[in-house]
Amino acid sequence: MIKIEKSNFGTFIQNLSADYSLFAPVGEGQQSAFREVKNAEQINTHIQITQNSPKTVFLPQTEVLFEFSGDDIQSEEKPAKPMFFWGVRSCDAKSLNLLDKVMGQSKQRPDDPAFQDPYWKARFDDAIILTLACNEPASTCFCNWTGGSPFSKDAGDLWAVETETAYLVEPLSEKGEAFVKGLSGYDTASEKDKQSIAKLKKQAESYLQPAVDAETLKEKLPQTWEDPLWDEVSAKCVNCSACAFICPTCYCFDIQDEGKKDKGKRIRTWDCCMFPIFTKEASGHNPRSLARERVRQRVMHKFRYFWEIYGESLCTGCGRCVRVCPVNLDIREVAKQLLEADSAA
Amino acid sequence: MQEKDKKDWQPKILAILCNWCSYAGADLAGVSRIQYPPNIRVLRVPCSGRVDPMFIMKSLQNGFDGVLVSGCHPGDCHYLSGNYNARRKFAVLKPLLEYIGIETERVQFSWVSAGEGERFAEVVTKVTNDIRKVGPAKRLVKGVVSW
Amino acid sequence: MKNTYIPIPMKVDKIVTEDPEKTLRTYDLNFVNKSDLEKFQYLPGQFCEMSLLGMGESPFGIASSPTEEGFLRFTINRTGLVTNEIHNLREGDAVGIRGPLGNWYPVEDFKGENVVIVGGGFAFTTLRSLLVYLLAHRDDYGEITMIYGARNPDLFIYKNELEAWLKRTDMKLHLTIDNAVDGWQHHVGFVPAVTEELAPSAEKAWVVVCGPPIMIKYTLPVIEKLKFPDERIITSLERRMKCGIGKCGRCNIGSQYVCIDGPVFSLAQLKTIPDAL
Amino acid sequence: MVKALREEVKRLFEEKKVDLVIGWGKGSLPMTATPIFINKAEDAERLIWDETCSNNLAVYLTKDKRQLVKTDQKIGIVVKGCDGRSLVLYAVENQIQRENLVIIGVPCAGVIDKKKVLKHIEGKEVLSASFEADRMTVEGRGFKTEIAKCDVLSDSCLNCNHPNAPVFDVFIGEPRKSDSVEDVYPDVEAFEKLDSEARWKTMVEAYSKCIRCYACRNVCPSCYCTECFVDQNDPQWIGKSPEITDTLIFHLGRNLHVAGRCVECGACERACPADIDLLKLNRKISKEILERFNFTAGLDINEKPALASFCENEKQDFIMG
Repeated sequence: MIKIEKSNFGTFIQNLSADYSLFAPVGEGQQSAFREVKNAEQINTHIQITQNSPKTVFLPQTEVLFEFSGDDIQSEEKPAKPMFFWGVRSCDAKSLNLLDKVMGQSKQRPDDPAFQDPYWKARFDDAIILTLACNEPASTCFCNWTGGSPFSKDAGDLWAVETETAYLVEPLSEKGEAFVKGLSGYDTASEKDKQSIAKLKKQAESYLQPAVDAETLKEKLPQTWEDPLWDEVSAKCVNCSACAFICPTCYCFDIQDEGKKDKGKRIRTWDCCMFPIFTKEASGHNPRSLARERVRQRVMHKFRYFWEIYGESLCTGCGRCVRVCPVNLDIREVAKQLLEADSAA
Repeated sequence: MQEKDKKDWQPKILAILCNWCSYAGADLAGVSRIQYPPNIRVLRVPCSGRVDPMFIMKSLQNGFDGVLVSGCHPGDCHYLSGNYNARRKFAVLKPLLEYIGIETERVQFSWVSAGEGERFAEVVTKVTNDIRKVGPAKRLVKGVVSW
Repeated sequence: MKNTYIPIPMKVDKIVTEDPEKTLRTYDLNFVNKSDLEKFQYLPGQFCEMSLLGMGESPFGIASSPTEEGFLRFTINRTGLVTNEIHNLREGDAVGIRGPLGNWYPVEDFKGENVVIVGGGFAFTTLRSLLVYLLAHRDDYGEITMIYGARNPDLFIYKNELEAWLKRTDMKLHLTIDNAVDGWQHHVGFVPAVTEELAPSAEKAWVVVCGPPIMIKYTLPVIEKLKFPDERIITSLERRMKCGIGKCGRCNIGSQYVCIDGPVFSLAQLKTIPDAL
Repeated sequence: MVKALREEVKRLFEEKKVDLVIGWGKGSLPMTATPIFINKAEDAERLIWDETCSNNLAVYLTKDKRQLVKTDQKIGIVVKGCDGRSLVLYAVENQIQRENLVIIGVPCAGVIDKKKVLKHIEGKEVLSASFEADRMTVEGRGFKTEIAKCDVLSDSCLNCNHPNAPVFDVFIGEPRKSDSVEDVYPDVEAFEKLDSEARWKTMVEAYSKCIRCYACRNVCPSCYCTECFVDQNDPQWIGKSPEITDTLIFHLGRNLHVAGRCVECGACERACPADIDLLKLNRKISKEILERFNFTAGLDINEKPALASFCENEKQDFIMG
């Protein structure tokens, strides 16, 4: 574990931005997001969690799949420089790994590159993610529900803790290993530093609310399918997509053509299961025409369906949707209500 | 845009004309061989009341430098009140577009009757000159947005 | 690596209008590049995203069989933006396809057994692919029975082929229409009723059902009554799709993505998925 | 006040005057109320009424939410001034059956905009908040701040002349005297004074933040079309991506569709996760409509919306002479 003194942070960031496209938390409150930075002054180092997750860089809200002119088709997948993400919270680092399972890989056709998303892979495969331990989880955080924790080392290439005077960094993956090897002139963390990590960790964990067991919820969910409780929990939902667009693991998208027949581009842009037209077929038939069905789909997908395929929850407990929902439809409350529901098997 | 381009630039204007008055007025201007700038493309609609503000905004978005909407004079509407309803819509649309910073010259309204061939030519001339003065559209144009 | 979102260039080789209303047309597409043709390996039941640049993409089941070489066939109903535009295509025009996508009818499992195919309306496309495939490997399979229904005689697709199949002795084709019309010499009645009447044996047999949701809904109970086990009742689902490669999310039902885990499912599978039918 | 509200709702249930009451309950976060739906007298205890009750509940009577409301079901709904105006709009537009509705008015002194509070404390996390007459106190880890309520009131409340529902069946407490604000649109006037380029620049900056989540549309009581124009795809009016011209035209289109129908409740603005001053354009339209047609939406149950009516001899200065 190496130690980057805060007094050296500026130089560290400067050097980093020379070799990588460096992304870090920028901005306050509702405007906060991961954006490309050139120097340390641009970084918001005190932010609990950015409103927009790093997903917005790897799977941007809108991107051009290709441009066409006549029969000629041009596409660009590769970013110019590999990306380095500074200050990703453990929930977000985990969310990138979850997204990679869907976008970068294919459970159903693991060996066929035609089923991997080239744009995602071009960005994600070379990117280095530095997971920054969460010293002060927010009251909306619930990463402990789905197997996460503020100091989790489960995801990311590097792991760092911010102490009063320094950032202590250790590698988590081969990529991280290689990165650390390439650094020179930094001290190794002392015993005292390690003690302070333990102390910070303990304090951070004390901020979290008691966890609800997501695995129990997963087991319970199929029984709730016809439960009138879904009417109750979905009643106030207005079916906007604020929760999904702000979610670090929602990946649904639409593909659209823009321009004219002879010249234009094919783009993809986020879409959301909360919209009735998401599933509406050309015939007019809609398999999920009711708000209740759509809310149920979203909850089921996060807490059940994904688990059936990949063995873990698609919710990382970052709490963004809790904060952003215009009608305060709190996913934590929904989960608790579902668990308490007396649904017939 | 460079000076040179500016000189060659010809405004592209969409003229949305009601079938019963303004379109007939344009027709009269034509058969009477009244000269007016060739910058308009005509879209014939049954009534100025048919004009959805979306038509106007989409035209600007897709690259028209200006839009002229013309219908029957108040009281003359073939459908009795189409142009009165249109007038209320335009009364809101015009200041709204101006408010967001679309040049006031870009979207204009007029009443031209079937007998006013001369007036139609005047209206088109005025709109074309106005838009020439403000230059090519750059705001609200897809792919060209600028400050 | 080739970008999976970029369509394979194709040319429209032949267009056949299937019905007098001209809402159903069949398109034979040729590969522009020979290398693409060689790489394109598929089985009956799979689908493609057909792409018109500037207009968008739509998924269609492949109606040709891999045993018919050199072209791909699609039959397209004019319903929306993209299909409208496809109907404006002429022979020689360029289109793109992405595929083959999805899974296929379990033709390997069918080997040595009887196959019953029940279809309705223009959802007959991949069933044609299946039938042509089975006939091309005729010796590998037992009895082949097909029940195909349409609202009226005009709405059958592939009419010439139907004629030929009716004459064959190594398979049985039963056609049915909803209401009797003059000169009609085949069955009259809805597909479920005709299926019940014909009562194909479930002995050593598989059944493939494909058609409009309402037909499937009423045919499945009939088939279950005939004692076909759920694992041997095969159907193909339709959902709105975009990416076709299990990413974009809209065809998700339960833990399955219709575009990659399907579109072909057995009834046994569907029974484990809430609201699939 | 809250006690009176609960008593009243309890009474309505007991006297079988309602089957369902839509009101606000305590939310899961500080400074946050949440819409609740209660169907029995004892649940009336869950109701609250304070400056956090910012949602416009009228929205639950239309849209997809119609499924909540069964025919012949008697519905009680708790409304502020602006929510009440939405109900007037619904009555005018035949969206509700007035006789099936029990409108429960509450006097409103303005609701707070959480986003303004967060800006006030520079994005720190609020763990608890309490309200007094004209101040609020927010507390979090390592801070406690007092904020003047007028600094964090929703923009829509700042120049509000309609604190009480124009039409109601029951009123809790005393209707609040209107402040009779004369200059209702100072913000619009200030913006109008900027030059065209500055206005455009401001718009582009503001609307570039839009993520097209449609929260504004979906919380808007005046937006209840079964299929919104942005959702139509044949023809497709608006590109689906947050490209700036598509985004602007979506918002302008929506503004125009609610022109003369917008009650300026500010629900759109408070719902916006991207913090865009959405009400700015609505207020410009409302100002035009007030000046030209002397009309304000949602006040008179017998008056058609401004853009659904006309006078033969009205000012047409914007039409070429």
